[in-house]
Amino acid sequence: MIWNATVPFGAWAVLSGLLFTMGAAGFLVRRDPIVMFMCIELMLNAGNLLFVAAARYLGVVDGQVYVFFVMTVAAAEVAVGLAIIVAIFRRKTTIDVDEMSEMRG
Amino acid sequence: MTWLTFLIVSGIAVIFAGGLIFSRNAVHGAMCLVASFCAIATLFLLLSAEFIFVVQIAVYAGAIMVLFLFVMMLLNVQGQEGALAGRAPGQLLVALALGAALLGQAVWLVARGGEIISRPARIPAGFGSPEDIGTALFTRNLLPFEITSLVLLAAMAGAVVLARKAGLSPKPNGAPAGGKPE
Amino acid sequence: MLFDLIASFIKAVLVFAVVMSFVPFLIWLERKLVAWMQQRIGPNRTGPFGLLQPIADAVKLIIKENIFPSGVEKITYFLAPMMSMIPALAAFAVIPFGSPVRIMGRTVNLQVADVNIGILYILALSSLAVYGAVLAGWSSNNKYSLLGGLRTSAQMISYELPIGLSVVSIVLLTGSLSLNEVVRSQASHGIWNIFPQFLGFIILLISYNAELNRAPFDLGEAESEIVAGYHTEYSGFRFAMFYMGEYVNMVTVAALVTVLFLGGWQAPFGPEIPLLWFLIKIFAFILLYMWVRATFPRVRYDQLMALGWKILVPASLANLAMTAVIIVLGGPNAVRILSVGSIVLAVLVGLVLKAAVALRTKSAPGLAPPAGAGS
Amino acid sequence: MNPYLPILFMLVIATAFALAAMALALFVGRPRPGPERKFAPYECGIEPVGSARDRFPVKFYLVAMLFILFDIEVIFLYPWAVVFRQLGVFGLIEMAIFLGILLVGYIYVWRVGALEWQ
Repeated sequence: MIWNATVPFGAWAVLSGLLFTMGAAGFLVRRDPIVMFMCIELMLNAGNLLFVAAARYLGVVDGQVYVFFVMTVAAAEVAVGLAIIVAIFRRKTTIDVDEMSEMRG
Repeated sequence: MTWLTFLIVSGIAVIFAGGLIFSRNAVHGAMCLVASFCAIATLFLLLSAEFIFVVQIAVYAGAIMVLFLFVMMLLNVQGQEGALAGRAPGQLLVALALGAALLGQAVWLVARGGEIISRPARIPAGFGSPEDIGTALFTRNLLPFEITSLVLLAAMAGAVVLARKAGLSPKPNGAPAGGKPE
Repeated sequence: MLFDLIASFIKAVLVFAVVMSFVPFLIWLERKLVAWMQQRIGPNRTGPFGLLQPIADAVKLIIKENIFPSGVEKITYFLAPMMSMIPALAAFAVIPFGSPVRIMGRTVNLQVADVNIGILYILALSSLAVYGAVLAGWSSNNKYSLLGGLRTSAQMISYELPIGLSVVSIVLLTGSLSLNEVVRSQASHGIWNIFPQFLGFIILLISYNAELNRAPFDLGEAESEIVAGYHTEYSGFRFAMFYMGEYVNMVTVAALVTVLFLGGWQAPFGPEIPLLWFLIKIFAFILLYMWVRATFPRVRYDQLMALGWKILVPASLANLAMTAVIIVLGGPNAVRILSVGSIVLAVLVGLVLKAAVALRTKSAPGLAPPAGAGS
Repeated sequence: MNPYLPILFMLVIATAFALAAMALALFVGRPRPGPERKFAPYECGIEPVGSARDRFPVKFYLVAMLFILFDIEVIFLYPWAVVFRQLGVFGLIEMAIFLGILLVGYIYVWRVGALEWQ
C-alpha cells in the first residue's frame, strides 16, 4: 500500500518550500503590516519544519535545538516589530505600509 | 509516519496558511495561522520531535499569536484592506516569480535530494524527548543558549523603549527610575 | 495494538463523561456552599436540596432562542465558546488517576495518554484557553466585552509565568515531564511534593485562582464595572459553553495540582483504593477554591497585575533558585532539607506579611478596618 | 501504538460534543422574529453609546510583550530541569548566567515603570 509507505525527505522539503513560498507571497502582496508580520512567522515555521525533518532523517537531534533558537528569535522579533507598528500607528493613525514609506524623522 | 497521515496533516497546514494569505479580516487570518501552527506542531510529532511539538503550541499558538491578537485589538484593525489589494503590480509579479522559483527548487530537491536522504535514520528510543533536547542544548549548544538571553534582553529593552517613545508608558517623561510609586 | 486502541478510546470516552458529569454537580455544590457561607439558602425548589437545579438550567439554556446579536462577527462569535471549552477537556487526557490495573490479563494505565511531556502539554493547552476570552470579547460588538476579554486574557497570560516557574521546581525534583513519573517520584521520596515545594504550592494556588478567573480575581467579569465581561453578549447554550468550560477547567486544575503536589492517587493512610483518594483530593481542592470565592472581596486590576508581576514572579524565581541549589548541594537529603526549609520560610514570610499589614493599618487610620473586623 | 493517538481521541470527542451541543441549540432554539431592537447588543442594558471598537490602553500590549519574552525563558527552563541532575553544578552555573542576564531585563522593565498599571 502506498499509503503506508515511508514518506521520503523530499516530501518534507516540498511541504516546507510550499509553506515558505506562501509566506513570502503573502508578505509581498498584503498591505496590512500585521498580516505581513504573520506571513514572516509562517516563513519561519516553514524553516523550522525543514530543520526538524532534517534532524529526523539524519538522526541528529541538534536540528530540533535550532528550532528552539528560531522560536526565541521569532518571539524577540515579534515583540520589537509589533512595538514599532504600535508606535507608528500612535503617531500617524494609519497602518498602511504604503503610507508610511517616508523614513525621514 | 505514513503518507496518509502526512498528507492529511500537511494539507490542513497548507489550507490554513492559504487562509492567512487570502483572509480579508486580520483576526480571521490570525486564527487561520494558529490552526496552521497546530498542524505544523502535529507534523513535528510525526517527526518524533515531541518536545518541539509542545513548545510550538505553547510559544507560537499560546504566546506569539496572542500578542498579534492584542495588537489588532489595540489598533482596532477591522480588515478594510481588501485581500490581495493592489500594491504596485510589480510586487505581485515578484511574488509570483518568487513562488515559481521556490517551487522549482523544491521540485529539484525531490528529484535530486531524494537520492541523498530518502529514508529516516535509525534513531534511539528517546529521540526528541526533553532529556535528549536538554542534553544537546546544555552541552553542545551552550553558547547559543547563553546568547539567546541577550537577544531576549535586547528585545525587552527595545520594546519598552519604543513603547515609551510612543507615549504608552505611564511615565513618558522619564520619571525618576527606582522610586516605587505609591 | 487493537486492544490498546479500543482501550484508549473507551478511556477517553469515560474520562469525558465523568468530567462532564462533574460539572452540574459542581455548579450545584458551589451555589449551595456559597449560599451557606453567606447565610443564604441557595437553590432549593427543583428536586431535593435543589439538586435538579443545574439540569433545569441546562434545559432552559438549550431551548433558549439562539440569538446572534446584530453587529457580531459571526464566525468568531460562534467559535469562541468552543475554544474555551475544548482545551480544558483535552488537557485532561494526560492526567493519571490511578496506578495501572489489570484487565483481561493486560495492564491498563489509568490515564488516557501516557506521554513524555504531560506537564508541558497541559500548560500549553491552558495557554490556548486565552483565545476563547479574547475572541469572544472581540467578536461581540460590545465595548465592555472587549475590555473584559482583554482584561481576562492579560490576566491569564500574566499568571502563566508564575505557574510555569513553580512547575519547573517540581520538574527539578522529579527529573521528568511525565505526570506518571511525578507521582512515582513522590512515592519514592516518601513525601508529597507539597512539603518540599510548599512555596511553589502557595504560588500555584494563587496563580491558578487568577488563571481560572475566579473570585477574588474575576476582574474580567466584574459585574459592577464591565457587566459580565467577555460573555456579556452570549446567551443560551453558547453561554452555557463558557460556563461549563469554567468548571471543566477547575476540575482539570484540581487534578493537575493533585498530581503535582498531593501525591496523585496515593493514599495518605489506609489502603489504596483506585480512584477514591484521587477524587477526594480533587474535591478537597475544589472546596478550597469555593471557600476562597465566598470569603475574599474582589481585588483591583492594578493590584492583580502587581501581585502577578511584582510578587509572584520573583517569588517563584526565588523558589526555583532555592530548589536548584539545595538539590545540587543537598545530595540525597535534598528533599528533606527542602521540606523543612520551605515550611520555615513560609512561616517567616507569613509573619512578615502580617507585621507589614498591621503596620500599614496603623499608619493609615482611614484604611483601618472597623473595630472587631479581623485582627 | 503512538502514545499521542489517545489525545487525538480526546480532542475529537470534545470537539464533537461542543459542535453537537451548538447544533442542537441552533435547531431547538431557533430565534423568533422580533423588532430590530431585540437583536441589538445588550451591552449594559441601555442604548449603546459610541463605537464598540474603540482603541484600547496600550498597557495590554506591554503585558503581552513581556509575557512572550519571559515565556520563552520558562520554556528553556524545562529541558534544563529534566537534565539538571546530570549537569550538576555546571548546569546550575549556566542557568544562573542565563537567568542573571534576564533578571537585568526584569529589573530594567520594573524600574522604567512598565510593570505599573495605572
